[in-house]
Amino acid sequence: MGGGFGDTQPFRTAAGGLIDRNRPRDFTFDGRRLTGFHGDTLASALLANGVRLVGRSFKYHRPRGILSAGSEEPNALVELRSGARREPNTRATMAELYEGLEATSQNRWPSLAVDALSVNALLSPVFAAGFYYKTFMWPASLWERLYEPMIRRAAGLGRAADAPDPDTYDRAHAHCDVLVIGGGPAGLSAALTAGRSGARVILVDEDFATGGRLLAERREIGGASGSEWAARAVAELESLPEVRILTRTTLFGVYDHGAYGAVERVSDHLAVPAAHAPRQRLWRIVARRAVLAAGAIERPHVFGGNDRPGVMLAGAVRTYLNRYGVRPGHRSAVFTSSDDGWRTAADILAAGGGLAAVIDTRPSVPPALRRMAEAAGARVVAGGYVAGTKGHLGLSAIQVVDGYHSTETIPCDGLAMANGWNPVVHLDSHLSRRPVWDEAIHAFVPGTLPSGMQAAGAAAGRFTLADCLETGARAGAEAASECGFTATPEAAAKTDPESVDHTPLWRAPKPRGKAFVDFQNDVAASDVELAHREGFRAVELLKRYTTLGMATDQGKTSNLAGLSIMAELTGKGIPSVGTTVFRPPFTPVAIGAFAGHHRGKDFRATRHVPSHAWAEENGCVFVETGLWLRPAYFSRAGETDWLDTVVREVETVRARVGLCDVTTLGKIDIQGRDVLTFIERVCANPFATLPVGKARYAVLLREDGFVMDDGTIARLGETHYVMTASTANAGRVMQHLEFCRQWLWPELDVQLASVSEQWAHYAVAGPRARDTLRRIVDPGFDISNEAFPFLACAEVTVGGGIPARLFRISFSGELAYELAVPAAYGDAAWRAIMQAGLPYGITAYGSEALSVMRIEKGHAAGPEINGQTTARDLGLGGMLAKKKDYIGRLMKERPALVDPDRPVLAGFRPVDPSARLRAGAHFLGRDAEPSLEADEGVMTSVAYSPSLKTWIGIGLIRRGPERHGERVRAYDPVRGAEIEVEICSAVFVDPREEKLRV
Amino acid sequence: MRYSLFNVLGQALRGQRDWTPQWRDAAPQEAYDVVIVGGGGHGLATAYYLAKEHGLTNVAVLEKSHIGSGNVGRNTTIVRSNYGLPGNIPFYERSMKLWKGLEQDINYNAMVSQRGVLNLYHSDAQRDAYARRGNAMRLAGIDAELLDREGVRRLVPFIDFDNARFPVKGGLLQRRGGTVRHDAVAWGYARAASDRGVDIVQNCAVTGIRRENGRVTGVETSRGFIRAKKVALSVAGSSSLLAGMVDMRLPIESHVLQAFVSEGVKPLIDGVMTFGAGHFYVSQSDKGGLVFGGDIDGYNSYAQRGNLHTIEDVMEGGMALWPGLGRLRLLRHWGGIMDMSMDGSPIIDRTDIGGLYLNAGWCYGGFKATPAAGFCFAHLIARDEPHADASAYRLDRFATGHLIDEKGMGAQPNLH
Amino acid sequence: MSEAMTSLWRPRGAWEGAARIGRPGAAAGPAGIRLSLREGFGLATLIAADGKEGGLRTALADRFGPSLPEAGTAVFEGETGLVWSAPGQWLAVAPSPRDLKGLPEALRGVAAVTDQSDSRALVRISGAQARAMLAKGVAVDLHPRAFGPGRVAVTSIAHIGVQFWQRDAGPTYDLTVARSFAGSFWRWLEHAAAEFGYEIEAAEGADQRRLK
Amino acid sequence: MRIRCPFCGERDNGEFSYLGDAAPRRPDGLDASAAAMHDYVYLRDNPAGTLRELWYHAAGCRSWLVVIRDTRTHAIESVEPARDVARARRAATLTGRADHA
Repeated sequence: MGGGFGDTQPFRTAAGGLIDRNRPRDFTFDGRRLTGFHGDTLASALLANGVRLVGRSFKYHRPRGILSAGSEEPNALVELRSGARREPNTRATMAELYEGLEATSQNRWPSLAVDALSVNALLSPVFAAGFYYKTFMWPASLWERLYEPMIRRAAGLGRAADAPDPDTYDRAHAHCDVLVIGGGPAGLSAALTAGRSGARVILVDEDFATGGRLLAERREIGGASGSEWAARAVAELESLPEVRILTRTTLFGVYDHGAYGAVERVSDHLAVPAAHAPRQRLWRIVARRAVLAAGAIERPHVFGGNDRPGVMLAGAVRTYLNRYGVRPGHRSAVFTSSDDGWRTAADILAAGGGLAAVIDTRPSVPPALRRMAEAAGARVVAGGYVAGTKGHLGLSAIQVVDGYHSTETIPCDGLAMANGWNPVVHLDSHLSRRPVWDEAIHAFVPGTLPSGMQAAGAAAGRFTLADCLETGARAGAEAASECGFTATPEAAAKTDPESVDHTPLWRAPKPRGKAFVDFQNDVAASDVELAHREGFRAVELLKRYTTLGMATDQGKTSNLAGLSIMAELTGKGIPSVGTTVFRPPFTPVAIGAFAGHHRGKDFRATRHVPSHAWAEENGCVFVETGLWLRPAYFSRAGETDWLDTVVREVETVRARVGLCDVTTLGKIDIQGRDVLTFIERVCANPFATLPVGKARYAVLLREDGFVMDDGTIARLGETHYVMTASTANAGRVMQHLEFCRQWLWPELDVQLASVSEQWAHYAVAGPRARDTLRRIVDPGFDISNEAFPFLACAEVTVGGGIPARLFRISFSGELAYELAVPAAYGDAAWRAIMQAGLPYGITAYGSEALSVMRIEKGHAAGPEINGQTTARDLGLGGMLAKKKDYIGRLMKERPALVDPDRPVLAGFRPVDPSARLRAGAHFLGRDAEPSLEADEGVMTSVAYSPSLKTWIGIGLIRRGPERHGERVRAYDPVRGAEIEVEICSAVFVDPREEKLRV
Repeated sequence: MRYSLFNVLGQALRGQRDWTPQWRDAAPQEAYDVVIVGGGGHGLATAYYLAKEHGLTNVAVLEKSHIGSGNVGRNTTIVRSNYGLPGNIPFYERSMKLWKGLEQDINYNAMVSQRGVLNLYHSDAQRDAYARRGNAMRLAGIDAELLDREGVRRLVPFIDFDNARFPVKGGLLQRRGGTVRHDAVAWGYARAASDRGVDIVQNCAVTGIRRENGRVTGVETSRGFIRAKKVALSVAGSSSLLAGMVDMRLPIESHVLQAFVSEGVKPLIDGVMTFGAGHFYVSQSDKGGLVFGGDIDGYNSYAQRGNLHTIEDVMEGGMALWPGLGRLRLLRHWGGIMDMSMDGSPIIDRTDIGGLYLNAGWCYGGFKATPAAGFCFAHLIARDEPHADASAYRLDRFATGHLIDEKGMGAQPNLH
Repeated sequence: MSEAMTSLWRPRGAWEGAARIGRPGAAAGPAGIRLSLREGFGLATLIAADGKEGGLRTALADRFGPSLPEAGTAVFEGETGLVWSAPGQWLAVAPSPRDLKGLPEALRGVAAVTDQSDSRALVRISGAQARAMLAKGVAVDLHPRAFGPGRVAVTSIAHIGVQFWQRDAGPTYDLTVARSFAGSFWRWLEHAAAEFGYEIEAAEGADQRRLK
Repeated sequence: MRIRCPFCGERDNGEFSYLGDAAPRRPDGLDASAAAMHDYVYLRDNPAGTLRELWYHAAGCRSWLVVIRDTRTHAIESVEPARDVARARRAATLTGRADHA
């Protein structure tokens, strides 16, 4: 054990690798203190320390180690960090080592080495694919009580954090001419070629070090080592002003029209993010062209016990040796169907490791390679295969069948599998494209790519380094040229020769023990056989029945193995079996990253009314109304609950005067030559007779005849109107009006401007409203009843020349005005009115009191105008125009909508005056059994009426207006109430509207 | 072979050798009494109930791909009957009752799991709207509970009660709601229908519908012409395309709805929860993945995939409701094609063409309806008159005004 | 009206209660972002009547120069300019609402004029990281090749509608957001600017006392 | 998805709201029949393929747009201001030419 790390890192090579041996990093795994180096992943550091057992599988709880060195890892999943930052199912192969890293194994109890549920492995003959569909059915009542809780507890892998995520997430947009996905030789070549042309280039790479396989192999480019070449390429890219390299960034999804999703792990290599830095950043990239250079993923062999810790992908073995300076074992074997295996053997020997055997499934082995292995004391088996493995919690020997079907056991503590590579075709398939089978390389390669996209290097099935450099450069040049830049690929530098010949072995002919296809989900070759037997032969059915490919790795190392076995069983061939659909994300992405800033209070914007500051200073309780925060009521000292307050506010308005912020209403200025024609077509009631200086209630229908919204329209000038819309519908009404203007009647000369934000809008209501406003409106404007009667409107000034609009409109039923002032003066106007009203006992009132008063007046609002009611239902049928065409005119006349049995608006009072009413109660006849058939309607709005000293309600009930005086039950079982009520007029206060006109 | 613990154990000892295909992969016959187009959950359930309830077994289910390849295998597996309008209530309650005994009925464990469906509310107005709905359910004898904030806290203590933009004030709970293993529904019905003699014909795409004198005579398919006395369309997502073959235009648009699953983790949430102020709902599968979703993307699509805008919107809703989700990872997202109807409710009805029946317009609510849709559609096909529980799902309701618009959004499919 | 009441009529800045003068965010080095809060400006929406764009151009020539800016562009002379907002629609910008007085009369018959001086909050964004910060929120390509001085975008940031235009190559942007959204928009600005460090100042016209 | 607004340039589909098929034409006027109105309001071709549809640039210039898009691939063929399309359509109708819009 050389190198001085023998005590702490027994598998670390003496020298070499891209780790920084001067920067040791302490970390813990299951509480055990270990040391690695800067530049390690958690996986490489664990291997360096001789930790091979890392996790337990999903179903059988089999001991599992580290299979790969990349994002395809199915086995080595850990809980990273702890507490609120705990991250379950984190791939040790992707976790960058940092000082103090804390990792815990998962899905085991009581410990990783002694796991009680590993008994499941013994029961594996029972737990075959789909077994649960066939049992747990009797007795039915036990499913939720016993079987399912048991299954749920056993399932899952890691434990999610149990507290809100303390870190922040960022989102950002980026645009480029050429997006290069992958920072290996092909990606770097593409980026260089495109970047040199002046094109805007973004290179994304999921690794923290750029270079891809160049960092993992002992290769030469133009005389330099691969990693040196990569470092030089990166340096040049960084010097180009229009090139941006995003490392630690996974391009996870391809969306329509050149939109891509990527996630940058800004701070995951740190114990906690730096101050003001996000944990991760979600990039939305828009690219005119994309070069897919995401490389390839190596394929495991399918043989008995192929999941035992110590069995690894051959390419991963080389990564650990060459990049991290870690030997995969003391004495390793290589199981290969390709020349790659021999390269692995050579690298093991070069790193001073022991080589136990090389088993090549191909009958002939080049003599030079055989000599190399045998010289190192290794057994060489040609035309044979590994059938099984031995070992308790890790590999101790392999069982090898040679070309003559005789079996031998070869001791070893590491096994490298080389069964060829699959190009990463995931991303090019996200837009519903299917990859195609390439018989020459025994792999799926990109099929027809979406426009603007091309593949290069191993991702295109071009595996040699020379090909990677060449196809990358060409793809980069083409992409840049298509964006209008002059780019020519330079002749690729010379590389050392290599052979990538391979003949895959899809599964061991006679495996010993369970031969796994999908490691994490414990899907074995025998499960694929069972699926075949039971008719689940389509590849999607195979997946769903066995769960093959549904684990956190989404089958990156297993899909092809599964479908190759199905192909063999059906005799159809791999291309006609086909693949399942590749879906985003390429690797799992934190939910927090997608949400970014939008969580907690920032989930959605909060809109403040102009009087917000005053309200906050004056005990206001606010209520969320859509995005608005509206004053609900203004508590004063001595008031014990909200009802006290609301009653006081209502009584003050009815007796004296009150002030309410109604700015949340939508306000739309409508001008133009054809404005009247436009309004006539949009509104269901007539406007032709509305003179300048007058306002009128307005009803808008949807084209299907139901009420869309109501409001007022005031005529400020000959061709100038202003319309209000309800708070909830303001945006929708504006969109509807634009639709009418631009699409339905483009010939009309109409101009629409939203002035919702320009004007602070205040209701001043109550018998002393005029007295109060006289102290606000500038002298010279006569607002007497004679000069400014009910429904008058005018442009006035306030506060000594500030332009304002005044409307004599009432929602409360009292003498009332709505005053609009420029929003910047909203705060001032509010304070001024409160001061002006002091002598009259003014109160501020909020949406609660507003609602009480509108219910007392029987005005329909949101609960009644809910998209299911017609004007007739709301008692507004009489005001609709008879002699004009307007939106909704025809559809409102459909038979069911004019059925006299439809529930229509009425008022309700409790028979027992002390009884409390609740909205949402249904009406039943006094003696009716509760049933849907007996349902006569529903209470839509209720309030305690200070005027009547009892609860009142309005609602929709069959033939309501014909039934005043009749008693029904307001049935409210979800709140345990049933109240006898009397049907009455919906107008409870001042039915003759005398108060409005004084 | 019957599915039972006994047989499962027996087969464990025999290397699982004796299991046979769960349904016959039939070749199409020349003629059938009934041809059902669409081998999804609804089509297979229809076939099963035609055989079981009406003794009709000369029936074929034609599926253009493999069974269960459409929405039955793409949804978020929720079952519930918490509707508020009389046209819907008895139908979905019929479905709940069929779900309850389904597994014993078809001898297939579809993991019908009634762990509750909770809809959160955030304002008094929303509370009253839920009370209205819950009371309607109670009038029909369906369980519904209106919870206050503390009641919700007891069920889901981990959601954001303190720092929420739209504070949770309570919820409407249907305890009998829950989830069902979606694929197993298709497989289980297929097996049960096949056992009763129904032909399940896969890889058989319908390319035309033949008519004579105003009656259907059969269907043209990729595997030849098949005569049929009755043809029943059950092809949600593609309803307009099939109807187009007989020059019918439907009050339906096809839209994409995305769904999401996280990596598997140990149990976090027991039932189903929907966030009334954001576009987000979530449950956890028996495998441990959080299954969640939100609104449809909002544009017509047959592409079975959506875009980033909706994905972000759904995740924002998730984080706003449940800030502990931040470090959990999204594993996979996909899309299904919804028959979005003009009032948000389905159609189970005859058409103007004799012998042609339509089951369509399920919006994103088709999965929970599977047993009742099959049951009622089979009734309609066999007897030529609507089943009482589905009598409101008429095609002419848009002309008569008998709309079933739960959300009150009107004739705009993407708003339902 | 009494003396006491007149003194109450003071405008309130759109950023009041949301933004405070200071230098928050990452502390190392100079601030990457400068945010200048503007108040007191004049804004008006001008919507051309059908077929009257020519007349509008002529009527505006004296105040705003000879041409109406095309879609996605703005013309400015100092703090006075025209900003394209929608087809046939522009935003007139001036140092003070007073500067826009008389426009409705001047444009009678050719355009509808709507005062919007109070409808929006305006912040001037500059600094070395201004573009990077804005790119976090807007899906519009802000690269100099795609978006330079004189360009305008009507879009949204953090689900909030914004309109912004680039004033110079610095780059400096003027960004407006509806007044009622100012507080929430500011929350996003703080989030986006934090990692760069940022400086907030009150521009001329803003009431300094209320922003501290 | 990216939609190229003729006025604002290419934007994410999140800035737009969707109405649907642009083919149905409102039967204007007092002579319109309930049956025609029913078809306009409720019936759709809903093709799998090219669709002319109405989008509204809600977060941008508030233009209604006619987008020609393939519902199978989402590929967009063209985007035009709805007002221009509507005017052309109206002009075509008024001059008595066949309406191809």
